[in-house]
Amino acid sequence: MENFFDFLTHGIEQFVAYTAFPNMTVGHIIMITVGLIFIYLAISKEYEPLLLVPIGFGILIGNIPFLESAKLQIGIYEPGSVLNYLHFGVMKGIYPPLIFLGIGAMTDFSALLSNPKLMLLGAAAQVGIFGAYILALIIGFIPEHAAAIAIIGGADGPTAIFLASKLAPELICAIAISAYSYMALVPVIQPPIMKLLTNDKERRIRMKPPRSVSKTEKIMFPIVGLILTTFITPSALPLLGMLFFGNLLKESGVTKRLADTAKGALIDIVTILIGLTVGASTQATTFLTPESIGIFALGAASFVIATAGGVIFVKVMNLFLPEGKKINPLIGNAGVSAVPDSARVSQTIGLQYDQTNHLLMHAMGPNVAGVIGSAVAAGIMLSFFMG
Amino acid sequence: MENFFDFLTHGIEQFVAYTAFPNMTVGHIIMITVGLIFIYLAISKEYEPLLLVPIGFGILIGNIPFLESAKLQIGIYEPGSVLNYLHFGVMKGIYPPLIFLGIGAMTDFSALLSNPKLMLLGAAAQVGIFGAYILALIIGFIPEHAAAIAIIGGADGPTAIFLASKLAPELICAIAISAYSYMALVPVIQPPIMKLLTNDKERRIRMKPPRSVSKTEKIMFPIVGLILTTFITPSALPLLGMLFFGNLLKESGVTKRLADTAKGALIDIVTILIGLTVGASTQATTFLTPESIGIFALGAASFVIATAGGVIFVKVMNLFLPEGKKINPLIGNAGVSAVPDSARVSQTIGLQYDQTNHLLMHAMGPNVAGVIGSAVAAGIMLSFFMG
Amino acid sequence: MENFFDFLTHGIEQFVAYTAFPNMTVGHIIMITVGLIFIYLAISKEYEPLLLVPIGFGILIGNIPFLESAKLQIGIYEPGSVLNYLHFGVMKGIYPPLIFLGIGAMTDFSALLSNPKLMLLGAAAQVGIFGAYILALIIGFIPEHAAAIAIIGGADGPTAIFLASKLAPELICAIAISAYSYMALVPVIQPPIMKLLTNDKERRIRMKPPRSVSKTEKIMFPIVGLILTTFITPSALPLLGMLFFGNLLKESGVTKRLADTAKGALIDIVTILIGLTVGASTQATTFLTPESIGIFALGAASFVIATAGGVIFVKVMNLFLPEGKKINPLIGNAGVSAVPDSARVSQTIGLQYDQTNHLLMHAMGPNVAGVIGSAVAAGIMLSFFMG
Amino acid sequence: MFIAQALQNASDSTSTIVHRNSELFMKIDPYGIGMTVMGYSVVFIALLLLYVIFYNLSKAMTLNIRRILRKEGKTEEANKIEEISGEINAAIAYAIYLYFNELHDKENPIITINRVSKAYTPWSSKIYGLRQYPR
Amino acid sequence: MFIAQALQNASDSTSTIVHRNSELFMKIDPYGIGMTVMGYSVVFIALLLLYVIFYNLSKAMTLNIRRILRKEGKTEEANKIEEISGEINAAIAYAIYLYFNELHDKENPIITINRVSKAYTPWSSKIYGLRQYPR
Amino acid sequence: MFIAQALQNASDSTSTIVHRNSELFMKIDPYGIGMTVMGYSVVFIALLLLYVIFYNLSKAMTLNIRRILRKEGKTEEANKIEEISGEINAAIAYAIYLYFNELHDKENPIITINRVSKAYTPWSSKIYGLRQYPR
Ligand code: NA
Ligand code: NA
Ligand code: NA
Repeated sequence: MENFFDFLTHGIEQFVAYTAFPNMTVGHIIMITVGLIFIYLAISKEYEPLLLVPIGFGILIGNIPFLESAKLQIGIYEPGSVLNYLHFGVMKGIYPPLIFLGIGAMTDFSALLSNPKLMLLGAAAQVGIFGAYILALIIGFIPEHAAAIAIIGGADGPTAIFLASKLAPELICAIAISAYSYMALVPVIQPPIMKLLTNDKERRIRMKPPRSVSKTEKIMFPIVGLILTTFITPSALPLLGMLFFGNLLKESGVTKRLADTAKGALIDIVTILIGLTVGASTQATTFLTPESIGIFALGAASFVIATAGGVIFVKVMNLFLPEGKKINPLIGNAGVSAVPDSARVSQTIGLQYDQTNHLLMHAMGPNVAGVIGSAVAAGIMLSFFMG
Repeated sequence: MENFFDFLTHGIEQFVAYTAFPNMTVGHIIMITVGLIFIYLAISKEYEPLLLVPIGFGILIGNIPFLESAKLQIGIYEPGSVLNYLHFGVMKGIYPPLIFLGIGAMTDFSALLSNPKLMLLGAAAQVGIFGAYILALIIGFIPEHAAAIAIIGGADGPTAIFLASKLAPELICAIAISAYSYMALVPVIQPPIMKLLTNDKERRIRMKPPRSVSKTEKIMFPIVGLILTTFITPSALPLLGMLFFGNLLKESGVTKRLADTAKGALIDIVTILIGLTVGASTQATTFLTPESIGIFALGAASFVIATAGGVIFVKVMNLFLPEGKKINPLIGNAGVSAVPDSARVSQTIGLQYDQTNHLLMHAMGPNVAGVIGSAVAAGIMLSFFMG
Repeated sequence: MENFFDFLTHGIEQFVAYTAFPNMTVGHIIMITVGLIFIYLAISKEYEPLLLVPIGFGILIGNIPFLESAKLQIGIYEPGSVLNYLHFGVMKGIYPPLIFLGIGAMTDFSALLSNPKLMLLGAAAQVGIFGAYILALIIGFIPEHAAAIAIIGGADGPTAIFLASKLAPELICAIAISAYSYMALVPVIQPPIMKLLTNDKERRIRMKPPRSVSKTEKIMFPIVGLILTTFITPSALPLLGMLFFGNLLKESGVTKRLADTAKGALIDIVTILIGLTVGASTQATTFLTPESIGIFALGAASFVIATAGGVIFVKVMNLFLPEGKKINPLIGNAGVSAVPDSARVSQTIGLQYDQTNHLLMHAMGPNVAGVIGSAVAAGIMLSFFMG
Repeated sequence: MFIAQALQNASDSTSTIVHRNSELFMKIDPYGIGMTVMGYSVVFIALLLLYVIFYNLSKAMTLNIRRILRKEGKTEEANKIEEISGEINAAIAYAIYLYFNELHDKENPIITINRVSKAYTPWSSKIYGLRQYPR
Repeated sequence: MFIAQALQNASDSTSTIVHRNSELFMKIDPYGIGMTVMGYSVVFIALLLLYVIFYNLSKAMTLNIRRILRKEGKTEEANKIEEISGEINAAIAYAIYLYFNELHDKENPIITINRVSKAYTPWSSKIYGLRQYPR
Repeated sequence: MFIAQALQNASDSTSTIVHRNSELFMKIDPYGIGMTVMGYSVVFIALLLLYVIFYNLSKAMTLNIRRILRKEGKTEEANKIEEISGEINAAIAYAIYLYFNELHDKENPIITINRVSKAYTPWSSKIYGLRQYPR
């Protein structure tokens, strides 16, 4: 009997010890706040809600304090926990190519095909990646980490996660969060830079409406695109192979149901899992480190450099282009492939200076080219470090 | 040549030896009959068909007799067989949280929010769990098994499978089958108990229609709900985290496509796999044991206790509630969270005594609260045994 | 500084060494051409596009030349690469049963039930399997390889992959490609054989319209079908179990949403993954072998034998059938279960000789029976070799 | 002997077993005649049994259903059970249409039959309710 | 003691831990009374807290919303907040219909409430835009 | 040297390789100038080639298609190939609408172009059949 009350008291002791309260740290509170901010921005400001809601809620889930020593298989870093199993696809870089499959199936490359020279803008914006690489080395990151961080400048969540999983597994989480955060903030980051670097005349440049694109061209693009880009950088195959595969499913016209699933149920499921686990992997005890702060600083820098790079490149091109063929530098930012947000930014800013000048269509070109560009950049870095 | 006829005869011998007939036991016949009954009830009586059809057919698949010694990789317990791979998600408790994600995405907590005190009914009904725990200990189950079995009283398939996978892997199958069977039988089990415990006056109690619930409340519920419940029982995180995540996807209003997939393709796929493998794991040679019978007896008991507990709790509450705010005890059973069946039972019985008294809306509250309640109970037991 | 130029030159050297160009072989060119042909046939001729587009593009992806010694985790045979993870489902024979689940959910067995004797045609056509087995032994394949190759005659991609994964993992790829190629070529292979073996009178035989089939029969078919076929060949359980499970989901009438997902998102996802990885596994360096050529030759032979066997069997049956009940031999080919292509062939050829004689409905019977037939054949071979 | 072997096999890896059996067959069934005879006949037996069962079942069903219908006075439906030329023509028409449009879609057979499958059923008529529910 | 044990547990396999604890309980809580008392009360505490929070939250909300609406002059809407008998009857009607058609579909509860959930929200009204977008 | 290393690498674990290369770069390319020069130029080369190919391809296509159309007497369509202002305006209009409704949905670009993509195609016209088929 005495034994029993022993049990009760001990039980209560134990129960309390297992609740979140005694295990809570300042870090947990900070991260939970961050998670709530993500969710708020996603819902009320609608910044990339499909990414920020899962990530934000994932941050909450990942930062519920618990007695880690008790091996209750709760935490994402505890083998045997559900989150740990679902996180596998992030750690091994399996989810990103599947996301790319879906993106390929929902991306229309017509805008690009109707005016191929816009592809170069997609390349130009990748300067953000290499600029960030140099900065990362300067502030003291070792090269492989610097490379993994720099890719944030590619403005491509999946690409960033994929590269990080190969070069800097310990930084995946911070890199992914940083990449997605800035992608969501594109409408905030880019406008000032674009306005700063352009003059009124340039902002009013009109471009002639894109020409029609034939079905054949659209079918040939994923095929030629795959062979050409991966012949140059085979290490980009996992990403570009899937991207172009998805696009062929869409354009072939005979595999509609596969394309529908790839851009529907499949990408949704992977988005849910990648968002949730990336968010949950921000477990305060492992996430709040000086590195993480450095990574966020570099991420911001890379987006600024990329945007500026894209705009300036257009201005340089215009020096060589004849009147009437000049490009509006306000679409230069679109090489930052936060599809389709950066293209939308071009559209809004453009309208601010000419109510009838619609740049969206033209901006979509560099926008999708940027996806290819950053995948190629990731491929090169991979071959440099893993080769 | 002689050799060849040798081969023929031996071949036929062997072939016959590999057919089901020589390997059939009484157990196989019993289980196949059970499977057929499940399918019949699902199709003609429509008892939870989405669960019973897969489980029933799974029982058939799992009980086709075969020469186990021949390592043909057929059986669910043979490494390398397809069923064995698909069963992994049950053994490791991965499927249940995914089901909860979908349930969260399809559950509307308005009924609960419009009358929060109904949450207590969801707690009351969990007495079935602890009652069954005591009974299980009495009839001689060891504590960890007793706990895994007791959770059947939570009337939640996924929760039961999840807890069993951690505390009593060898009993998962019997526990899951028992849980799902009684969930399907709720319309048969509950009415007599409800009528027995209520008097005519009580059965006619009218409750005022629930008030409207604002979008903000519905968005805040999954967030506050997660933090609050998992701070108290972090070990319920895998289940409650996913449940509330799914619900936020639904209520945020900006992630419709993710919610649609979570409550569509994703939950359907997991339901097919969980039903099939749970059914198939009833392989006669391992399933027909005294334990299984005990588990079924305890399962029935737990449902009876839970229903009674819920009804009685309402009657006690009514002692303290002012006229006009009294609760109709016919919704007490709804804390047994076989959503939405037990709520439907309240509705039918209610109508039997007052053709114009619709209890469905009020019963949905305790119904969904019961899901949370049993997940919390599972969390506590986990921390007690795994801690 | 000198060091730095060193780096640049070396870097360029290295970069070039990693591009596809120095690693390209004649094999790569051949395979890429094959891939392009597959895609062309799929899109312009619409030969089984849902299979040939993924496989064709997979062949391209699998044959982008890269420096294999560099362990860049690109190739499907490199552990850690995404393709390698996705290929797991093929290597372990997990995808085929999932495809069968979907096929079951989209197949209507009414045509078969309304005239059960057509089931025998589904058996007859399986002579292609055993004919190919004999030929394979003659040209020197060892028995287990011969069996895995022979199943191509079953005209069932999933069945072929499943059997190969158990008996000849090293040949899966060639067997799968061969099976799918000939399934796509059914409209080209069968007509001449059918015309050769039938006379004008036979081709004009009219069959009375099939009778209505009751819901009960359709619900009982998957149940009885499962028990009966798997009692005889338990080793066909993984395939037939899933096929009949899917069909019950469809016919039960109470599990519509599960059937919809099984024949929708689920089968689409698996089709994408199986097609892509089977195609990619044709990596020139491992695929272009004498065996592969032998496998393709045998595949063609098996389809010819199967078609002939089906037609001849009908002619034999007709000897015993009374006037008015005779079967049109033009549906004999349909036992080759490339659903629904071979049935369509019966229809076209039939119309060529009698504009008003629609054989499609009758041909669907043997067509679906052929799926069951080849799964049974696969089961027998499995039990022979693995037993 | 085979069985004994099978039992002993239980301890080896799959591939070992497969290969041992394979060598055995190379010796005693070098041309695959045995495999062919047995395999082909088993395939036939399986489908023959299926045929026998459903041939009789459907016979029973049809009578049984017609009796029920007659009882309910649904005579015309009762006769419909026999012939469904109406539906079937529609079905064929549609099948042809699909055929000429070459929709390579395995679901065709379903569509072509759909109306037929709505035939009378002794099971709970609630079933139909479900079929219409919106996804 | 428990904690100490937990820390020491960290080195063992899950099942070992589970079993050790189990044996402990068999000794000190043979009839599960302790487990029942503690477990049941925790379940109540959890849902009780949830109740308290949302009881007060919803009170605050309602007032707050009504104030906003009043400010915007939407008085009738403001009152609607209190009672939704209109919707609710529709909802119930539909619920009954579903009930008698026995659609075993967990989404029912959603449907029954849908219109209600469209109530006024202080969040960005853009949200509604999304809800209609075609999949 | 690099290649030799690569070959030797084959025996090590990925992370080891990565780290060895990393240290090498720290020595010979401490500021990442080399990486930048090479990486950035490769990105440009890749997209430049893509540009060159499709610039010429589309030229060829357009001519080729117009020739075909002219042959078929579809002159107006032939001219349509050049300018699609009609469609494009519609597209933009819709894009704007979407834009102001802030539908964060990656499929937008598809919709905005849809009609355009229905332009004449030399491939089998059957293709269109499929696009309409009901899921
Ligand atoms: Na990019
Ligand atoms: Na419950
Ligand atoms: Na077949």
